[in-house]
This record gives sequence, structure tokens and C-alpha cells, in this order.
Amino acid sequence: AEKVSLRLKWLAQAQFAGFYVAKAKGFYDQGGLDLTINPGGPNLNVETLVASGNDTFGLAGGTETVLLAREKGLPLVCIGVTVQTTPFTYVAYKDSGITQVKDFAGKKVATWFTGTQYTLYSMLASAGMKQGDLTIVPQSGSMAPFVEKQFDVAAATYYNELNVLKAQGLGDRLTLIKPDDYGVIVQQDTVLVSEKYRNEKPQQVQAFMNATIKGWKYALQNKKEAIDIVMAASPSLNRAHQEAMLDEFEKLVKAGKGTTDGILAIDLPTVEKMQAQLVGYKALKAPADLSKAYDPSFWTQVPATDKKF
Amino acid sequence: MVAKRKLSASPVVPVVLSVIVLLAVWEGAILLFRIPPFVLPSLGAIVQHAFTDTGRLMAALLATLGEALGGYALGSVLGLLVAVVLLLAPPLERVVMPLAVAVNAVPTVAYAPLFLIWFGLGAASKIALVALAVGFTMLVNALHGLKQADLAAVNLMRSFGAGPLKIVWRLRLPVAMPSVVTALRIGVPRSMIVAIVGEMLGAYAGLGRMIYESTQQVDLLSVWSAVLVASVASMVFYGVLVWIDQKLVWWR
Amino acid sequence: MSSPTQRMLRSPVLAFVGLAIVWEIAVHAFAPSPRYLPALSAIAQDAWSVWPQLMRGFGRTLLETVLGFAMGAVFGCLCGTVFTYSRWMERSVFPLFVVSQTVPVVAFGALIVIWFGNSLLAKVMTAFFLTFFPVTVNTLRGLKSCDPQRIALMKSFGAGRLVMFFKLAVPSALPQIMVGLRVAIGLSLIGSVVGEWFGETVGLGVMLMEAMNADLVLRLWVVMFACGLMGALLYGLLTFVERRLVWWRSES
Amino acid sequence: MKFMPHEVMPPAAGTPAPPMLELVNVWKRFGDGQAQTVAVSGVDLRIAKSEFVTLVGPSGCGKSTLFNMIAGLLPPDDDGSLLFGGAPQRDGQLLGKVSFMPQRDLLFPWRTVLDNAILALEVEGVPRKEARDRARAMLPEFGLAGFADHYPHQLSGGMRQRVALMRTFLFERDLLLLDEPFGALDALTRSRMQHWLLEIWARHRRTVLFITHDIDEAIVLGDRVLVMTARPGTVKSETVVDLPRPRDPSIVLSPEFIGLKQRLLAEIEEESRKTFAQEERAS
Amino acid sequence: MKFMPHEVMPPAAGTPAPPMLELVNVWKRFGDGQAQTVAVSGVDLRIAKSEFVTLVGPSGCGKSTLFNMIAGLLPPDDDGSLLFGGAPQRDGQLLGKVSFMPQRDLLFPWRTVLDNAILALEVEGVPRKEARDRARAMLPEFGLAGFADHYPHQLSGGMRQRVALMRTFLFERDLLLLDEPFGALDALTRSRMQHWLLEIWARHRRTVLFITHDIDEAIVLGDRVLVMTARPGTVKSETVVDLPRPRDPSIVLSPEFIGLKQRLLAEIEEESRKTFAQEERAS
Ligand SMILES: Nc1ncnc2c1ncn2[C@@H]1O[C@H](COP(=O)(O)OP(=O)(O)OP(=O)(O)O)[C@@H](O)[C@H]1O
Ligand SMILES: Nc1ncnc2c1ncn2[C@@H]1O[C@H](COP(=O)(O)OP(=O)(O)OP(=O)(O)O)[C@@H](O)[C@H]1O
Ligand SMILES: Cc1ncc(C[n+]2csc(CCO)c2C)c(N)n1
Ligand SMILES: [Mg+2]
Ligand SMILES: [Mg+2]
Repeated sequence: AEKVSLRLKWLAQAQFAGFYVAKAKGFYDQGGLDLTINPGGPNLNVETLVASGNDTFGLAGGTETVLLAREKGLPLVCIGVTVQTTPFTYVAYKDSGITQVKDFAGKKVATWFTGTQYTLYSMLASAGMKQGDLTIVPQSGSMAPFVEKQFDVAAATYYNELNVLKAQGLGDRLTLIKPDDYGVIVQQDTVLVSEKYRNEKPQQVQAFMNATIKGWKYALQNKKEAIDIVMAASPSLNRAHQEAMLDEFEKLVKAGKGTTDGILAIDLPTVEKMQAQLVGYKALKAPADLSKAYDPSFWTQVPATDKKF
Repeated sequence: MVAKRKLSASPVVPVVLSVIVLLAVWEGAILLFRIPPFVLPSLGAIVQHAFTDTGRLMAALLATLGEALGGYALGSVLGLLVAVVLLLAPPLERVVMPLAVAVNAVPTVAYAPLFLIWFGLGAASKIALVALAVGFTMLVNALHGLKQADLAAVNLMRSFGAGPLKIVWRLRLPVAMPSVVTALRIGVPRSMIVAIVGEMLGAYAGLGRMIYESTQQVDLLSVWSAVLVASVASMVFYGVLVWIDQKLVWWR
Repeated sequence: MSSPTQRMLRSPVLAFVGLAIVWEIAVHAFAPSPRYLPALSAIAQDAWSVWPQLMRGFGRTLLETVLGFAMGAVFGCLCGTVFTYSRWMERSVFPLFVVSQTVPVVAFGALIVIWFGNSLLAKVMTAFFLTFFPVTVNTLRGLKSCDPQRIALMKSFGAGRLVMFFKLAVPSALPQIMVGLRVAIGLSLIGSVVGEWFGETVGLGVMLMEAMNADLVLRLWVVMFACGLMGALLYGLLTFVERRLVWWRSES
Repeated sequence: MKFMPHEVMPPAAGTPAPPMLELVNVWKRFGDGQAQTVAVSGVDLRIAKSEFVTLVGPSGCGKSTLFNMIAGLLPPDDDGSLLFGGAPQRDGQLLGKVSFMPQRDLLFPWRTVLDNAILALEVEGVPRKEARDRARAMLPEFGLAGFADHYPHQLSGGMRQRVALMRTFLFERDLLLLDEPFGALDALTRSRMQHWLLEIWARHRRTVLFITHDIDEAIVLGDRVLVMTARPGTVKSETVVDLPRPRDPSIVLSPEFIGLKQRLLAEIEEESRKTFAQEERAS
Repeated sequence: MKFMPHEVMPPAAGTPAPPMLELVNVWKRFGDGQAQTVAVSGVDLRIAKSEFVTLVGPSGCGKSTLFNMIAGLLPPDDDGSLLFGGAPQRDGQLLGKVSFMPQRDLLFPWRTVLDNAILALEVEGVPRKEARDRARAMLPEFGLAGFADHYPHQLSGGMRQRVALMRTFLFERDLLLLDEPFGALDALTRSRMQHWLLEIWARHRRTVLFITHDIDEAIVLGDRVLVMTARPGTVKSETVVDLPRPRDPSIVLSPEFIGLKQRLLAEIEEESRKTFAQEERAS
């Protein structure tokens, strides 16, 4: 069997259930792959590890990060996208009266500056606002400052931060201001491989793709077992938190093309739109050739029965 | 001949030489092992990037340096004060030292979330983190130094009717000076690092924030140049300290 | 001289128990938000709920810490020695040590993984990286502060460098070296915890990251207590060794 | 000159002065069990105000230990008591009331000669400038002129001792405890210092307790000479020196002096021999 | 006894032994410019093999400095030279060839009495057990029986000095340099140690250079007594002591002895007075 590894963007959790399930169920073994799953962490750059050949595959940042990485000269290709819609939203307390982007004016709005800020900029632009109309502050991993009401608005992923807020009993006191409602979509959790590996070992890449998609489908159809598998990988996790995470994540995986075309589909038109926005904010110098950055050929090869519900 | 001699005797020469060796190894490794720039960029590229992005880097540096210096000063003074207090009250030492040890053993990064809650995302939380890290090193070193005084000399001071504070001031502190300076030296790089790590976990400004965000956006040159700036700043900080130390060698 | 009860009363254990009781009562009386200060009993409960994982993580982190510390201690003592006896080495290499300490390891997770893989070694190296510097500095200070008149005496006996080193320099420097080790043990723990953020699956660092990510305040406290306990244990062990090793009274 | 049982109070300088210092059954033991050293055993002693008492005894007999207890630095064992001006003293109450010169010079290596000399004054709170001026004026008398700004490591053994001596004299207290203050000095410097000390004593009538190994010195200086026994040290005898004052250096040639000296020498030698005998048996 | 200009080689112990140690125009200056102290100036000196030479001089005149140079611990200034067995010595070549006892005892606080005593033996590579056995056997003679396992801080001043002395004696070299070795000892212990030293000297014919402030000691022990001048120290005079050996303690009462003593005392006092005069002028 071919020894390969997958680098995740974060520690083992339900966000990566598909991969853990595929491994536990032997889908990778069946495809002739001896896969090791390596967790990620803060300041651990998945793109670098995959581009340098240290890890074979990577589950990395958003569709925009692929473009940013390629512009910096990292020879990476995206072969699938897990999350088919923007996985995060902006949240505000109901009693603050904020219900839409226009209400951000004069408020303190927190966002991650990990690429997420461009989504906010685009939302503001689509509402006809300038960045100077509000105070934008950087947000950290913790939701504590928002809970302490140090910010009026903060970003939250559906599958993690929002659940954290809900777990603290804030669920029904929040208003969500979703990027998708403003026509801003940034898909995330891209599956990456280096150009070199893709060119030299296309069969292995295909096998990886097949197994992964099978794993995700199995995970979403057997969520309890999937959580068991994830918990086995990292027993100190909080089970309730993981269950909530998988529930939310399922929606993101099945959103948009995830249902119409199948799991891990690459939604190029949306990516192109997102790219135009990044170029507009000078985050990217120029539009790139998307066909080089995104290679849907492996996904296409996967039998439809495996990728569709 | 004279000029040559002076040059070889100057303390600058070995430093420059070793820095040159370091650079040569760095650039040589890149060429020899064909290390791609996203793993290890050439130093030239990093410096160049630093110069094109001076504004952002300097603003970040200023924020970090402020936190580091503030925490360093606060931690050093507090560490020394606590050391003196513990020295004067040995029963307190038996309780406080294990507590201080336990508190210090908890990684700074583990407190960071709590400190961010307690002191907010601004400079205060980072200053507190740095003060804690630097303060402990000072506490351990200073307490050791203060206890180094010859018991017979302490007795002499007592025979003059000197109270514990006078003994500390005129005997124990001078004896502890080398230990205190050692702590000050170890504290310099620590203060910068802790400030940076604190910023990575939540901050409005600073090199740590820049490093974290640039990593996430695969802007690795920005990461390297921020680290370079942090290192250079620490070195300057350290150099100033060594200079002051050498100016104050009267007790040796 | 003192009965077991008296010793109990004077030992820090009682103070800690008292502190714990005050904590618990205060939390129940003032009911602050658990984000600021949770009840001790709640923390204990949470610890119990993850007991096996906690124990496993504790063991793993302990292993990394001890290995990293051992490497750092040996390396630091060696370097401190080399720097003491080779002024040239001190002037050329020591500044690089300072530079190395100004580099935030946390920023280079990817490099650590590339160099040392996803192995135990990676964590040991991060722990090592933080440990060797304070040991080096303290060894250097200790060896240099050796009484020149005693050196002269040994010379008059015809003592060679090696004899001088083991019979005079090392015992003179030992107290200061122990101080370096005491500072280093805490740093080693920090190093291994941070090292676990680079793709590890077991350990207190992993649990810490998970707790931060899911905003599990109680778990955060559990990990902090575990780290504090480990640090205090290792520190206590070191102090015990020190008492065995440095029993004499200073006579400067 | 006559011998007296040491329970009897000697008539110091003729007048019946009240005892300034009184030791009643003072003990000091170090360590316990097998390894116990009894340094001082059952010392009874009365020193009158303005008396000059010299203390001699074999090396290691407990003289310095006794001094440390009188200076308040070392608590005596619970058996006995120590009275100062009639009042029993506990827990270092004597600290700051006695000018004490320890056997080791204990100069601070980071202070110059001048600053070492004014240490006690600084502790008392005398302004530094004034203290320095006072010390500077004394330097020539101590043969230290021109060395004000030297550091201890730049001094000879005898010079260090003289700095320690200056430091003690500048700390003006009614009771002076001097532990072999002139041990490292040559004959003339020594006699100069002795002269100086006697002058101070005569002028200010400070009470002096003085340890020495030099019997001549003990007799020339003292109103009384105490001989201590070998360890466990106690007071073996008290000899009143009734030679007239001021005593000229030539007094050492007088028959009274020589008689006294021989007697004292014999006593010390007896004790000293005991130490070696004891130890030869012990080994 | 007679005075000799110090260029002339004294007939040591009757036989024309070759000079074991020769100092030619040796200088030592500390510091420069205004703050310069000339510690030793133009010393010329020849010590024959097996000679016992005592050195006296006012405190601070440069005796210890001279010793440090002879022991190879301090390089003499470039002006002169130092020959050992006829060969000029440079850069500490003498280290390890001379048994040197410094003025301060310099005991190691982490070593027991026994282990401090065997320090030099250990340096030489003598097995520890053997070294300890040899040292243990000497303890009673030094009045230290029962103190083998004590640490230096548990000793009296004189006991410390005796440990340092043992350490020096155990380091058996042809040339012994002793810097006030008996300064802190009482009369009997002192004369015991003197006796012991003379015995060693007589038995092994080691060459001894001996600093003391006690003129009696200088005369009783020495073949020759060197008097040093006040700082800048140089050799003022050399006096051959032709009293018969072995010398009984009662020799101090002999008229020759007294005459010699008076002459030497006068010389030292003249020098000592100079120091104070100089300094009074300087201030
Ligand atoms: N801290 C201590 N622990 C144990 N024994 C001690 C301690 N201090 C002193 N001693 C012992 O007490 C005895 C008396 O010591 P002390 O210093 O009083 O003698 P001394 O009369 O001053 O002698 P010297 O004339 O040599 O200075 C010695 O045998 C010494 O070993
Ligand atoms: N390291 C030094 N730096 C400056 N001056 C020094 C140094 N060492 C000694 N001296 C000076 O040299 C002179 C001679 O000192 P030395 O120790 O040789 O005297 P000594 O004859 O041994 O006196 P003593 O009998 O008091 O021990 C002194 O004036 C001293 O101040
Ligand atoms: C796209 C995206 N950006 C940031 C976060 C938030 N976040 C989660 S962990 C972490 C690091 C903390 O050290 C941060 C900032 C997110 N969830 N998704
Ligand atoms: Mg004594
Ligand atoms: Mg001397």
C-alpha cells in the first residue's frame, strides 16, 4: 500500500468526520492507501506542509486561500471543496437592534483577519457602506469578548463558535447576519494536493478522492457512529459539542452543489466571483487561471452513487 | 599593525563573523538543498519585504515593544519586591514559593484566554502575561542571590543595629546583583516572545497578531519579516541591557 | 524538635487547603461568572469526567517535558562551560543563542513539523529550545563568579584545567546552575505544551487547545491545574536534588 | 596582682561601678548527639562599666562564640542568662548596642575602603557626606591615607584588618567587643593601634572586651585578664592587672609584668595542652 | 650574627649550596598613573637549598605580593627576573612546584576538614582513600582530632588556619611559602606548630620562606631574617641568625637573642614609622 498522509487544518473534531470515518472503515485501505491523519493547530500552515511534500494531502483553508497560496508560488491544486457555502455568519445580540449590515454603522464589529475580513468588506460594499462607517476590530479564537459584550458584532462559524454561544444559553438571544444573504459566498475546507504528486501519482489521488467521499457519505448517514470514531481519535473531546458540530457541518456539506452535484464538488463560478472580490480589495494582485488552481477531474471520476445522497 | 590588533581585540569581530557564518549557512542551505521559498525564504527576500512593508511592521513592533517593555519593567520590579518580601518572611516563602512555582508552570498560553477575559484584548493583558513570565524568573534568581550573602556579614550588619531592610539594601542586594542581572538577561527575549504569543491569541495590534494572521493567509514573507523585526528589536533591547550592565560593574 | 502536627501546620499543604476552601466559599457567596472564576468543585467534576484522558495526557506531556529538560540542561551546562573557557566562543556564539531565543517557536509550527516530523522528538525539541538558554546563562555566571583567590590557590597546587574545573569551578557554580535549572523546568513544560499544538493527538497541550477552541472554561482550569501540579512536582524534585547537591553555607 | 575565684566581683578601677554586663551560667552547644560540640560551658562573668577586660585562651576554646552571644548574634542555650545594665537580654536585644569587630574582617568587596569604614554610620543614618568626612580624617592614623578609594581586594591582610577596625571605632557604643583586632599587624603598627585604643578608652571610658593570643598585649591593655579553659570553654581564672596606667611599652620589662606573664602563659599552656591531649585520646 | 649587604650570598647551613631561588630586580606595580601602588620594588634575593628564611616588614609593605610572585600566581613586572634552580621562570611555570599557604585560609565551604586538607593531594592524583588516611593521621597533631567531618563554617578562626596549614604540609614540595601561618594561634599551639615545622624541615630539608609579624618567631625559626622596607617594599637588610640548632624555647632569654631582637625591632619600627609618616604627608 502507498503510504500517504493527510494534514488537517485543526485538531481532530467532527469537522473532519468524513476522513476519520473513511479511515476507520478501511476505505483508504481498499484503495491501496495507507493513510495517516495528522491534526493541525494554530500557526501550523497546511499549505506549506503539503506544498513541501511533508504531507501528501491537506484539508486547508477556504477557496480564497488556495488562490493566495498559489500566488505566493506554492505549487498546490485543490481537488475538492467540503463546505459548499460560507461556513460562518456575523452575530449580534437581539437587544442591540442590529438585524442587517446597514445597522453595523457606528458599531464595533469584530472579524477574523484570516481572510474572513474580505467577506465583511464585500458585505459592507453590497450594502453600500464604507469600512470607515464602523469600527472593525480583530477577533481571536475565543468568543469571550463577544459574550462579555466588548463587541457589538462578531463572526462565528455555524459548526463551532455558534454552538459555543448556544451552549452558553445565548442561542435565542442572537441575530445572525449571514454573508450568503448579501451574495457573498466563500466556500471552505479545501482538499489540497501538490502539483507534483497529482502529476506523478494520479491513481493514488483518485483513490484518496473516492475513499474520502465515501467516508463523508457514510459519516453523514451514520452520524452516531461517526462521532464514536471521532471521539476514539481524540477521547478528551466533548461529545455534545461534537454532535452539534456534525449536525451543523452536515448542512454546510450538503448546501448548494453538495446536494445537486455531490459531496466535495467544486463550485467554480462562485470561486470566480469570490476571486473578483479579492482582486478588488488588492488581496490578490490579479485574477489567476482557475483551471490550474482547481482540478475537478478526480471528483468527476467518482461514481455518482458514492457522492450523492 | 596597531589598527589590526585593535580590530581583532574588539568584541564586535566575533559577533560579526558568526553572523556572517549564520547567513552563509542559511543562504547556502537554500541553494544546496533547493529549499523552496515557502519553507525557508532567502534572507534577502525577507529584508526586502520588511522594507516594502515598513509602515505595518513598525506599527506592529511599536505595539509589541510597548507591551514587552511594560511587562518586563513591571515583572522585574515585582519579582524583586516579592523576593525581598519572601526573604524577610520565611513562613510566607514556604507558602508563596510553591504557589508561584505552580502558577509559573502553567504555560503562558494557557493563561492567555483568562487574561484576555480579565484584562481585555488590549495591551494590558499582554503586559500582565509578560510581567508574570519575567517576574518569576526574577523571583527565583533574586531570592537565590539575596540568600547568597555570607551569614557572618549579615551578623555584622545586625551588630550595627541594622534592621532587615537595611541589611537587604546594603548587603543582600549588592550580593544579589549578579543574579538579578542574570534574570534581567534571561527576561529580555522572554518578554518579547510572551508578548508575541499573547498577541497571537488575541490582540488589536502587534507582531504576534501579524504573524498569526499572515500565517493563515499564507503570506509567509510577512511572517518571516515580522519575526526578523522581533529578533532585531530583542537584540537591541538585550544589547542596551548588556551595555548598562557593563557600565554598572562597580561591584565586581 | 517538631511534632508531625507542627510540621503539618508549617507546611504549605495547609495553606493550599485553606486557599481552596476560601475559593470555594467565595465562589458560592459572590457567584461570579464562571468565565472569570469557576467553583473548584466544578473544576474537579470536569477533571473527573475526563480522568483517563487527563492521566494519559499528563503522562505524555511529562515525558516530553522531562526529555526536553534533560537535553536542555545537558546542552546548557556544556555551552555555559565552553563559553566560560573560550572567550571567543562566548563572543561569537552566545549572541546567536540570544538571537535564537528571540524567535517565537509558536510561529514556526510548520518548520518544526518539517524538521522533526509528527514525533515525540518535535515536542522534545521545542521544550529543549526553551530550556537551554537559562541554563547556559546561569552556568556561565556561576562558573565566572569563582573566587579568583581560590583559583590562585588551586593553581599553586599545580591544578590543571580539568581538576580546577571539577574541584573548584563546578562546586562554586552549582548553586547558580541549580537556579537556572529551576527556571528551565517551567519553561520546558511550556515548550512541550506548545509543541503539542503542532499536530499532536495526546497531551495536556492538546487538551488545552481543545478547551480553548470549544470555550470550555472548566476544562481550561483543569488543564491549568494539571500543568501547575506537574510543574510544582518537577520543581520540588529539583529542589530536593539541590538540597542534596548544595548543602554548604555560602561564604563569599 | 592576685587571683580571685570568679564568683567575686573585682573592684574595677577602684570605684564600685554597677556591672555593665553580666553573664550567668551561659552555655552554647552546637549540633546534637554524637556530633555535639560544647563550645561554651557555664560561663559566669561580670564586666563593670569602663572596664578593659582581655580574654585569652587556646585556639578553638569558645572565645568567638562567647563574643557572638554577647553581641546578640547567637542566642545562648536556655540554661543561663545574659544581663546588660542589669536587664536580662533576649532575642538579639543587644543588637546595635555593642561595637563588635569579628575575627574575619568581612569587608564588602563592592565598597571602597572609605565606604566600608562608614558602613555602621550609614546604618545609623548619618548623612553619607558627613560620615565620609569623619572616616577620611581617621585614615592617616590607621596608616591608610591614600587608600580611601581602594577596594578590599587591593589591600594587604593587615590593611584589611585596619579598615575593619576603623569601621568598628566609628560605630561608637559603650561596649566594644574586639576579636583579635591586631592579629595581622606588625609590631609597631600594633602598638600604635593599642595606643590609639587606650586613648579612646581613656577619653570616652568605653567598656572594652578584647580577645587576643598575645599575652603581652593582654596584660598591657587589660584591667583584668580572663583565661578560658580548653573546650568546653569556661572561665578558668580572672587576673586583675594592677599595673599603673598609663602603661609605657617598657613596662613589659618590669618584674611584675614578667611574673604575671609567666603565670598566665603557664595557665594557657596547661589548657592548650589539654586540648591536644583530649584530642589525641579521642582519635 | 652580622649584617650583610644583600648582594652577598649568605653561607647557608655552612655548605655552598647552589641558590634554589633567585630574584633579580623584581618589581610589582598595581594600577597606573596617579592611582599606582608600587608594592614591590627592585628586590634582589637568593635562597639556598634547605634554607629557612623568615620575612618581616610593616603591614602592607609587599610581603604577600612577593610571595604571590614566587609562587607563580602573579607575574612580576618585566624589569627583573625570577630564577628557580638557575632557570628563569615565566608565566606561572612555578605553579605546582611550590607549597604555598596564602594569608587568607581559602577553605572550600563544600568540603569537610579532612577533604580540605587533602585538596592538594587530590590534585596530584593521590587516591582519595590513601590521601584521607594520611590526613587523618595528622589531625591530632594539629589539634583537630574529632573535627574530620566538620565544615569550615563550624570551625574557629585558629582551627581554620590549622586546616589550611595541614593542606599545605600535605603538598610536599621542596620550597615552602608560608604567609603568616600561625597568626591566629595561641602561644602553645603556635609553639607546637613551630616545633612541628622545624621537625619537618630538619627531616626533609625543605626550603622554607616564612612571613611573620612576630620577631621572636622570625628569629627562633630562621637561618636568616629578611626585613622589608615600607612600601614600595624592597629588602632592607638580611640578618643571619647563627644561633645553634635545635633551638630551645628558652633561647628567647639568651642575650644574643635579645640583642638580635632589639636590632630587628628597631629596623621594622623605623620602616613602619615611615609608612605612617608618608601617609600623614600624603593626606
Ligand atoms: N556553627 C558552628 N557549628 C558547630 N560548631 C561550631 C560552630 N561555631 C563554632 N563551633 C565550634 O565551637 C568551638 C569554639 O569556636 P570559637 O570560634 O568560639 O573558638 P575561638 O576560641 O574563637 O578560637 P580561635 O582562637 O581559634 O578563634 C570550636 O570547636 C568550633 O568548632
Ligand atoms: N590587586 C591589587 N591592586 C592594587 N594594589 C594592590 C593589590 N594587591 C596588593 N596591593 C597593594 O600592594 C601593597 C602590598 O600588599 P601586600 O599584600 O603584599 O602587603 P603585605 O606586606 O603582605 O601586608 P600585610 O602584612 O598587611 O599582609 C599594599 O599597599 C596593597 O594595597
Ligand atoms: C475561517 C476561520 N477563521 C478563524 C476562525 C477562528 N479560530 C478558530 S481557532 C483559531 C485560532 C486560535 O488560536 C481561530 C482564530 C475560524 N474558526 N475560522
Ligand atoms: Mg575566634
Ligand atoms: Mg600579607
